[in-house]
Amino acid sequence: MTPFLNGFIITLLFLSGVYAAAVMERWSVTGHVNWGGPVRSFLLLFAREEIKTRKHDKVFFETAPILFIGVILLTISILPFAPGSVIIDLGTGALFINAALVYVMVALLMMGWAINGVYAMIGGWRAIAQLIAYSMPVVMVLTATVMRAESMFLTDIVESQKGLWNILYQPVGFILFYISALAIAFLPPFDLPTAGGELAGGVWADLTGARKLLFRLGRLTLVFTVSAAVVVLYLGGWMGPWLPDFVWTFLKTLLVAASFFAVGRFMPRIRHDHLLEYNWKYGVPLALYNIFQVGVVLLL
Amino acid sequence: MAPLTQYLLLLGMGITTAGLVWMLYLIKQSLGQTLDEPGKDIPAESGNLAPKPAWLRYHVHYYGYALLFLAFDMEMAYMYPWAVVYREVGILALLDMGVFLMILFLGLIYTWTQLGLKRQ
Amino acid sequence: MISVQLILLIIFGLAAIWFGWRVFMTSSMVRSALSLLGSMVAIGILFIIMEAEFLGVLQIMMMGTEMSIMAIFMMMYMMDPGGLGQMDMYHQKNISIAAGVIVTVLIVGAAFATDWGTIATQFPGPHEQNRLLGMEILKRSMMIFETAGVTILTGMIASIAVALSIKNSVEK
Amino acid sequence: METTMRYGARKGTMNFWRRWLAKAASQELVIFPVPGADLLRMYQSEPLHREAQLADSPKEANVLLVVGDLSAELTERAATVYAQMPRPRVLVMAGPEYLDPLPHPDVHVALEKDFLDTAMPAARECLRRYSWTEEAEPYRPEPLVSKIEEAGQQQGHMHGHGGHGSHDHGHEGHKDSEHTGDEHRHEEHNHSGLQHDETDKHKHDHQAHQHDSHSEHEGHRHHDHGEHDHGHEGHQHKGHNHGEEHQEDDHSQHEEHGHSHEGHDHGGPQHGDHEHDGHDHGPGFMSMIAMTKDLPRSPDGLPMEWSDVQFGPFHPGLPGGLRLSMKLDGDTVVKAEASQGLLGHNLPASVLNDPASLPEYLAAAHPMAPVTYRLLAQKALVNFSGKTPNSTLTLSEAVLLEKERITSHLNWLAVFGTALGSQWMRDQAVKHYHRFQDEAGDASRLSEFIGRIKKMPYLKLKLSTAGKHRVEMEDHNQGHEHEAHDHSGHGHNHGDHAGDEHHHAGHSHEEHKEHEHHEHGGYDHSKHSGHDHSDHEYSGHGGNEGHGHEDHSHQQGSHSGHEEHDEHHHHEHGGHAGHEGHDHCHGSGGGKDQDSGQLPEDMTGPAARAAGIEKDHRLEEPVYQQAGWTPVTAAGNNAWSRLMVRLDEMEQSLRFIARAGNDSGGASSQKIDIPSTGMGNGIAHIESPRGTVSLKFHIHEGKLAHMQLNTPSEALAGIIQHVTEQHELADALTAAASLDISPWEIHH
Repeated sequence: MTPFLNGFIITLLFLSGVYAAAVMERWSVTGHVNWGGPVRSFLLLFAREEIKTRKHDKVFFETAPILFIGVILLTISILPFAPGSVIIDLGTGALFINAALVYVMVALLMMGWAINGVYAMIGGWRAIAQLIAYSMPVVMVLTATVMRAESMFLTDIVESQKGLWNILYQPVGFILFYISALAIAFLPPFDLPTAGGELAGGVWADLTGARKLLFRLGRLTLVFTVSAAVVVLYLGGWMGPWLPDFVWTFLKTLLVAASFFAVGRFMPRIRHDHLLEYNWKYGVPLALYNIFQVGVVLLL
Repeated sequence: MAPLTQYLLLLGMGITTAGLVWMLYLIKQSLGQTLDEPGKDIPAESGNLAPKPAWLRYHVHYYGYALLFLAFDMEMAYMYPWAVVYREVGILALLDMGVFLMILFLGLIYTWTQLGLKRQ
Repeated sequence: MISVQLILLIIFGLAAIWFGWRVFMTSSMVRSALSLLGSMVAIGILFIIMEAEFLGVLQIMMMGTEMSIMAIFMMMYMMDPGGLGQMDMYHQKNISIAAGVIVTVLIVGAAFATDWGTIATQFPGPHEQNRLLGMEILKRSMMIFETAGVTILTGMIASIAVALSIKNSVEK
Repeated sequence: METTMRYGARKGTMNFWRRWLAKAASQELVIFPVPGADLLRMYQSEPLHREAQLADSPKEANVLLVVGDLSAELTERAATVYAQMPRPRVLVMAGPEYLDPLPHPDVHVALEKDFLDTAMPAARECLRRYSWTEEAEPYRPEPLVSKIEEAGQQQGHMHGHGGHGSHDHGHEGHKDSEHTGDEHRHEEHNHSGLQHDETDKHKHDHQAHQHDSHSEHEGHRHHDHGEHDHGHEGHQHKGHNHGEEHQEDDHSQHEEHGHSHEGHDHGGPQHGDHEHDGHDHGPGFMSMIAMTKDLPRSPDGLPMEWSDVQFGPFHPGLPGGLRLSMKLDGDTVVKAEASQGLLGHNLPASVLNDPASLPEYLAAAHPMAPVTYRLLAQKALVNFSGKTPNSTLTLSEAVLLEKERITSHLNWLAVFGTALGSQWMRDQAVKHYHRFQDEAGDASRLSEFIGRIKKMPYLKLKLSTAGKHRVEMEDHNQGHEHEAHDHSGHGHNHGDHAGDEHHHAGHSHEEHKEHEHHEHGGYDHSKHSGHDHSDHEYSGHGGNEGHGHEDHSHQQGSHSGHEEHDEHHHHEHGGHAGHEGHDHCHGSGGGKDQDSGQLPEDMTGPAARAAGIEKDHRLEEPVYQQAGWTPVTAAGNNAWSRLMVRLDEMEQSLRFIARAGNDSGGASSQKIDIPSTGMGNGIAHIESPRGTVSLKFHIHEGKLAHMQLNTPSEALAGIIQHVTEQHELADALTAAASLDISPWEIHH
């Protein structure tokens, strides 16, 4: 019965984590904590009409929300919350995170295209710019964590941090991954595809009802997911004294998510060409340096 | 868990997600149809009507990066297996990948010198 | 388990073919590019079903970005990327059909003619595969690996040079 | 309230589940304010917290909130927004009881401070009770329906005719079979055109142009008369009024030139509707290059289509009511302009008859700076009445002005923060704005906020590149010269007809890539009927249809026919007024202000001071002189320096107010009596938060005979093109927001 109970608790924690992310998101926009707000806006989307734009791309319009939320749920299912509590422990976990999250941006592109409006279209192509910008540093810093763990199992990566968490072992990698995680979740200041003050919602602007709901939910789950990925890869996963291991994962994840929203609140939105430029001019060399540093330390 | 079971689980999750989404759509359906009105289906453009389709040739100004990315992308294929055996092989692996990455880095530097690392 | 594997193989194999066909049956450029992506992902899933996990996931990951980039270029260079004008995507139809049929026959023939050996029943798990792949790269196939680096560099320089020289000449 | 939200509710009956959902969902109000959040803020005394949120897009909103009276044009746009909002939706009007295309409001409140306190519970009640009702009807506002139908028809045409490409194609197809037979007429036609246009006065400059163009024709569009086209068709061209057609054509190009600096932009105002959709393809394959040659070129030489996009009047990142019409090349702005007079009102007769009401009228007509405009009118009236001929500001008036400057800048900062995507900046600005508006502002906390903005990471980097006033336009200007060589290929034809045919048949497509030929499609188009695009309607076109015509490559054609080329240049430019227009275009499009590297003369206010120009009317006011006041300037002339100037000005105003002490007092409500006889002028200048405003009027026998108001926003709107051109969209919007244009100040 214990694994079942564990699973139940983890699911509850997961749901409350997503809800907490929703509350934090609202805070980052309005500056006020409102515990009931997310439920109400959820219900508001329920009560709304579904509007499909004229001459939209039907296939993309229907599949993009499903793809979006689907890949995010797949990603979170491979992240370990505790030694025994991982739904799917893939032998290529570290690579799979990256592979699945690529499709977040692909889904945004699909939706941006499907709507057939200029704002959404610009948002969609910005999503691909963002993907091109963050992909390479992410791959490289993930490799560095794999180097240390000698395995792509995410549980092994957590285990490898027993002596020293990766945040201290490879701080450059952590910083790069942290920033890229923000970009993956297209949170402010990297909210280029949906930019409120520029594209008035961009990719999402013309969605109402269920599709908007899926994107909003998906994005909250995404924030929770990338935060959990930061915890697993750099913050020692479930490791911590006194408390049960999955509680540690949960707390750390919430902390990371909160920091994500805080960063977004206090930063102006980055320009997509700056994002590309910085990532390629500084991000990629730094990621290479990170690999080199980890490589040297490992051989010592 | 056998790998194949895991993959089936992944597939199952995907199907479940799609099913849940479909249920959500059904619930939405029960709440009434969308009233057809002029202008409603036109993408919002801060108060302006934009009845024309937006599907035009779109100038993506970051195509230089896109080309660079395509080339760099190939490197991923080597890097992950390399990282797994890095410790086992030792210094040879470091040198090996060092040479490989240096070669790629040359490409990056070339692009940089050609002013490719900016908005086109 | 083998039967489930087989069924999935058939399903996703057909999916790959169907997506490949959709690539040409749509006049929307982005849809066409992403159909190709769908086909590639289906192939990636085939790898995964055949328990070549690394290859499958790698394929899915790389194609995600690469096909999106293809969508960018199709978007930039094709007329009427939205396909609203009912443009015919195919030209030289008869030649293409002939070429397609011939190539298909050749490939199928080759597939049947090849001796694939006995079906492996024992094979390493995903982690062991990754390790072996790494060893292969660093030991036996090191030259191939380093040559690939040089090839990529050449490609990179060529593409950038071509792309930017046109632009620079216009600017001058 | 007898409303049942006929136009706002979803169709259906309330059942238990729907009732519950309506009740729960009505707790969440998402307001789309019209004309904008900045105006709404003026009627609030504290920020919106729990009770409601502001929406970025109509699709997110469930409340359309009309704040104050709207002009007819803006009402139509508000109706568009209403139509685009998903149901259930509530229409709340504060002020007007009914505005034409919009339905009757579900909630109506008086336009007064904190009207949201009464409006929001009412809106909630509406949503709770009428989210679903059987009485729901589709909302079909007349102007919207007709606009959509119009667009639909156009699109039908688009799809019906083969598009430019197929026209082209057809042409190619015809070529071999028909060309020879048609040559003769073709020739005649050319001649007639030439003779028609040949005038001496233009000869010389065109020769000069010619040389330029030959060296630099790459990537530029050529102009082509389309005679070939007609030639192939075998039409008689006798009846053409060549000169007129060309003149028209030139005008259209010239307009595009003026804004785009980029060869012959296709999407000129006169045929913007057609060109983007027009590139459909007829059946059959044709070369990509042939199809793309009539597309506009980006600076990197790629042929692209440009999309027409509007930002505003209800855009979250722009001042409410400001509309930017943009032409986008991907996500780069090619052309942008602020539309005029969206909020404009005509001076009502009551004001004309009673000049004493002018201050109140002006204050109401410029709600973004009411104090300033009231003071301005008062000053002018005082000056007119002649008691104190050159009345200056009193200290208390100056304090009022400075207070308004602070609130105005804070309100702008909130909009700017939204545009930048920094929620914190927006929220803080709103908070301080409300405090200062309620006379509860805290100077030290505002200074702290300002200090934190200045230290915000990445902000300087982002803003330093945005909104730079461009001065280097020279190379683009050359596009005008290139235009001159348009007919070179043609001239060749003209000189040598065998060569002509050769050109047609034998040129390679590569060269098309570099040449973009414009065809004068301004002939009688019914004669085209043999072509694929027979059912294409050319209505409303300035004659410049720009078909992808078979082009005549320079590189390929020997340039032996130089003399003829020159003649053709006359043809192009000469003999009509279009040439003058063309020159003018050099002036304005190339930009008089760019040539000198300066901002336009009439630029004032923070935007000018951010460019280092010490222009401030306060320098002439004794009150300020006594205080040893000097204007804040910066050297950047970009969005960052504009932000800095405004931030520093706020601090400066705080110091000024502090120095003035408790002397602030209320508004000087001195009674001004207007003599009912006699006449005279009243003039006043005042430094508003956006720049120097000046008012001149003439009063004749107690009545306002003539009034002229010069506002800073008109000059600011004028430079939008220059601060956005070839910028990335985000940058361009930031730049537009950084100018702090008040659309209320832009008149027709």
